[in-house]
Amino acid sequence: MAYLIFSITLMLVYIGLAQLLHIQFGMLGIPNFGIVGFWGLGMYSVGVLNVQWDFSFIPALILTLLLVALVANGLGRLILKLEGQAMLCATLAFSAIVALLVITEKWLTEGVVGLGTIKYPFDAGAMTEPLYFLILLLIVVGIQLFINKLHVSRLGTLIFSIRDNEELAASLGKDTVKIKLELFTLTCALMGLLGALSAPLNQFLTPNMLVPSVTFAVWIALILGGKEHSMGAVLGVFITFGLFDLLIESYLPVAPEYAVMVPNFKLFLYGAVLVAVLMYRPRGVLGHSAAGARQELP
Amino acid sequence: MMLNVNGLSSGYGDVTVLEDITFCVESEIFTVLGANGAGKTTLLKTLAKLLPVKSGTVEWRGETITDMPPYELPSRGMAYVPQEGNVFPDLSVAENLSIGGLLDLPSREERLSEVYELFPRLVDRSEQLAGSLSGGEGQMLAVGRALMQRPEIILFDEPSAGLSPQFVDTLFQKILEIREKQNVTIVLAEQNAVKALEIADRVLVLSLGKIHLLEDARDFDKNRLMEAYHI
Amino acid sequence: MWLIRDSVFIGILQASPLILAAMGFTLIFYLNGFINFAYGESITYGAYFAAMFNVMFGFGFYLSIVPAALLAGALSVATYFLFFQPALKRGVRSTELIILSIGVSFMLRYGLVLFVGAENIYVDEPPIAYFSFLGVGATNLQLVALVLVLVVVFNLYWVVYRTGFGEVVRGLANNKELAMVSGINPHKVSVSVWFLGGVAGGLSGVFSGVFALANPLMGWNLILITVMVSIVAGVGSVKGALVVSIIAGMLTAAVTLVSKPLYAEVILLSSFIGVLWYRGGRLR
Amino acid sequence: MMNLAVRNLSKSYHQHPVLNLTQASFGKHSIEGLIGPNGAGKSTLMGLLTRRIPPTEGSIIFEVEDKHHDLIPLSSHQVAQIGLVKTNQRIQGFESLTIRDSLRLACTPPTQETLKSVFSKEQLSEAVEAEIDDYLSRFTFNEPDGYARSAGEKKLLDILRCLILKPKMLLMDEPTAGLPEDVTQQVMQEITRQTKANDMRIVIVEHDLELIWSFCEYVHFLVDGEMLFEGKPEDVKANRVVAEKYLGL
Repeated sequence: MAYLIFSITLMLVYIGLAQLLHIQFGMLGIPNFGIVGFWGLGMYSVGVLNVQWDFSFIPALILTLLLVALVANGLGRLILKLEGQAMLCATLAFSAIVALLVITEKWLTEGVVGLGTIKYPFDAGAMTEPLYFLILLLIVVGIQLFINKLHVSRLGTLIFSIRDNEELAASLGKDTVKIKLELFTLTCALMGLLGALSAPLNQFLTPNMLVPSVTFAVWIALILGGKEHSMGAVLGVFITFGLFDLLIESYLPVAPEYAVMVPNFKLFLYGAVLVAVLMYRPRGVLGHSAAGARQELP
Repeated sequence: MMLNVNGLSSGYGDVTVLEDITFCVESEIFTVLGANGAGKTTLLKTLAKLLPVKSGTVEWRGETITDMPPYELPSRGMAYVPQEGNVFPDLSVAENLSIGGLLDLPSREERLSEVYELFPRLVDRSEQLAGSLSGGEGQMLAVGRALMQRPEIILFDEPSAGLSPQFVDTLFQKILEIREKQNVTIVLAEQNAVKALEIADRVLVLSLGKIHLLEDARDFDKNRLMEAYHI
Repeated sequence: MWLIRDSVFIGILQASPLILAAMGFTLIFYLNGFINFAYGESITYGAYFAAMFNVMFGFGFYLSIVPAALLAGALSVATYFLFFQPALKRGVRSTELIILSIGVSFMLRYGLVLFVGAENIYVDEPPIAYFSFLGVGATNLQLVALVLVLVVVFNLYWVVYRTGFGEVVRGLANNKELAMVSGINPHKVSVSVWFLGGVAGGLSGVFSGVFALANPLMGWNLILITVMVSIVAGVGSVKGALVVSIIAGMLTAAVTLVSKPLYAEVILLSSFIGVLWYRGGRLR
Repeated sequence: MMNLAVRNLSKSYHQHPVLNLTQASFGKHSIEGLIGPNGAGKSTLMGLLTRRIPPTEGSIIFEVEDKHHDLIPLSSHQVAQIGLVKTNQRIQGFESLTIRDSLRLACTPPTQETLKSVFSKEQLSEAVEAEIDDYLSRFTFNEPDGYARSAGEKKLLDILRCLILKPKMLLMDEPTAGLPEDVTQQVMQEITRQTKANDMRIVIVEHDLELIWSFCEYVHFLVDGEMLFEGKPEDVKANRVVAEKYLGL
């Protein structure tokens, strides 16, 4: 039971990351391949503040949010004007830098030994984990409500116009640079928040949590679910994480000699599904947004 | 009859630029005139197969080339010199000339010396990168590259654009020389109408994507050209 | 002084897989204009193919390099035909193409893991001998690797800059329309370039870790730095890829000698973001 | 009083000059034309004026309603905000916005496009919606609440999107290319009406000279990056240099 709660809570983290990526890539067109960097920065920041410097959870959380927002804003100023491929590489490089620094800066992070133990922000006995699950659920529902509002808001229209043709939007008097930077900072900071909240969930942090597979898992979920649909992120994570990490790895009776292969099989299938979706249904399972019935590309 | 264009329509995406164009080119200098946006470049690009034909047919020496990919044309004797991007900037002059690789080695050398004879300035520049050439030298190289394919017809898209007036004279003299010495058919799209008329055998005037006028250069009346240009 | 000497020597020695990978990668990037992360698997599979011929079929140590490189080239062509050519034909945008290449990369990598397992595979090595030269030491294997890499690099360089085929490749990448009206069939050339790139990647895999072992993640570990070296060098410049990968190798060696090797990577990655920003995001 | 004045404006690509304009000014007449042979630098000049293209050097001053704007330090969205707007030569659009949304986007004020406004109930004012309805009723689109599908519809939408911004000065880069003849006439009548009603100024770049002669009060003639001649249409038309440059003497 405890493991199930841990798994579903982790799934909520992934849903949140995919929702934020939906805003970044699906709506605004920023290919952020540094998700694990922002998430990891948030997680380790809370870990370091909490364990090494004895901050209690809430101040650590607030400082972390500020830190990640600052980093995202700085990175955004450097890269948001770049073309798509360059942004993709730069964000990927950023997340690699975060992972490397976590290993090298042992005085701060304990390096490969690992950092622990991060306690939950409150102690409700046996109810601690379920309560924590509820908090994350609230956050994810909150992000979803925001996305739904955003899709039908005037800001949403502007965001779509920037994705379609930024130069044209600017020629209509829209300050596209400012909007992009604001939204990038906000969504990356929220990725950091999800990271911060993942710290007590994982309790013990090691650098191998910061591998690019985290980024890719989020991407695959979003592309599979439908990058432009407001519910694409949620559905995508249900299919990928829900099916494999929850159902198969935890509950399907797999013979022990094959059990070690399941994660690899999962990653293989992730790749195959991603390829199939991009080749045959580039808009994902849900296709375009129900809110705006957006146009099919030629 | 060499090049036979029948009822041709073409354009970019769903924009139709040319409509119902019919003409044929014999062994001659065939000039295509027209104001900005009349469709000269579109016509040549379509003939070179870089733009798809929307309707109509194109025949070259009795063979239908309407749906042929562009890289099949040089081996059939058709060469094309675009207006912009007509050399490979990161390749040397010599490499630009030899790139097609259509010819076996002995005839390539022979051909190369012919091109160098026509454009002696290219000899000194042969190891230089094409991107570093001046406008006039670049235009010479573009013509030379087309000649390397031993073409029977060359489609020129505004070769005089951006060149100094005295070099335009030289270039048109070279085009006339190619026509007379090597018996190459020339299709010449030009905005520079006066110069082009000096060497043309026949003139096609396009206006807003349609044929405005098609007649012999000797009978040509400049006032009717002004009419097509709306001046 | 010792620092410069050692970094140059170790740098060149250790950069050899990077040099090969960057030269091969840059060719494909140059021609098709998107970052192909699946190129990393050419590297991994090259090493595995070599191990297969060596361990399973008992090929001689050096002999197994040849079929391994050819198979890596064939694999690269296969990915082109199966995935990238159809996508390019449909006009899929470059960002989506990169994501596609990551999917292909996952399939190949974890397909391999499912097939042969995630453990390192060790290769039967010829007896090791140490040589000392101007105060720096190297094994016979390292020296052979260095010579082989030099030979391959020289040949690749020669093909790209001195042959008709190289002209055609550079011409096509320079100006596709003009190349086509010059009689070049882009599809044929693409196949050759993907093959050549794959071969270079395969050899890079063989030389990674100087023949010692094969590991499913080795390609992934090299691909990010390969991409960055190619971009910093100027896309399509095989010359540039050669120079920048040697510099990256020496820098890594120098930082490793005075500090931690991981800092070298941090420095390379940060300077990469800096270079992109400085160029205003133009990759070419 | 309106004046868009250019001094010593130059633009070079790779040391190759495409424009070198000593002096020019637009806006004294309600509809002005800018003509010239291929490669004269007309589109480059338009791009420079709206700050889409950074100039190599020079100054651009926009004087409107007694305000004096130096455009050089501004970015393209700021230029649009002070009322200098350009329609596009190449077909451009927002492929995921409906025709109506595209027009709404143009008239939404920045205050309704903030993060805070996502949660507010504030809508576009009724006057604005009525204006959009008015445009959509007078200019026919296949599906006003669907997407602009044909090239002609996209081009028309591009022009309407600019008109609805109520610019002080509208630059039109080849507005008729790709538009059906009847729509061209309708657009020209609409802008003529608006120049009178809203005191808007128009500068048209066009290679259909017929249209220039019939609608413009004043014509600028640009050749090789320099303003060679300007004047009333009949003077420009009668000028020998103009004919010669077009025919390539």
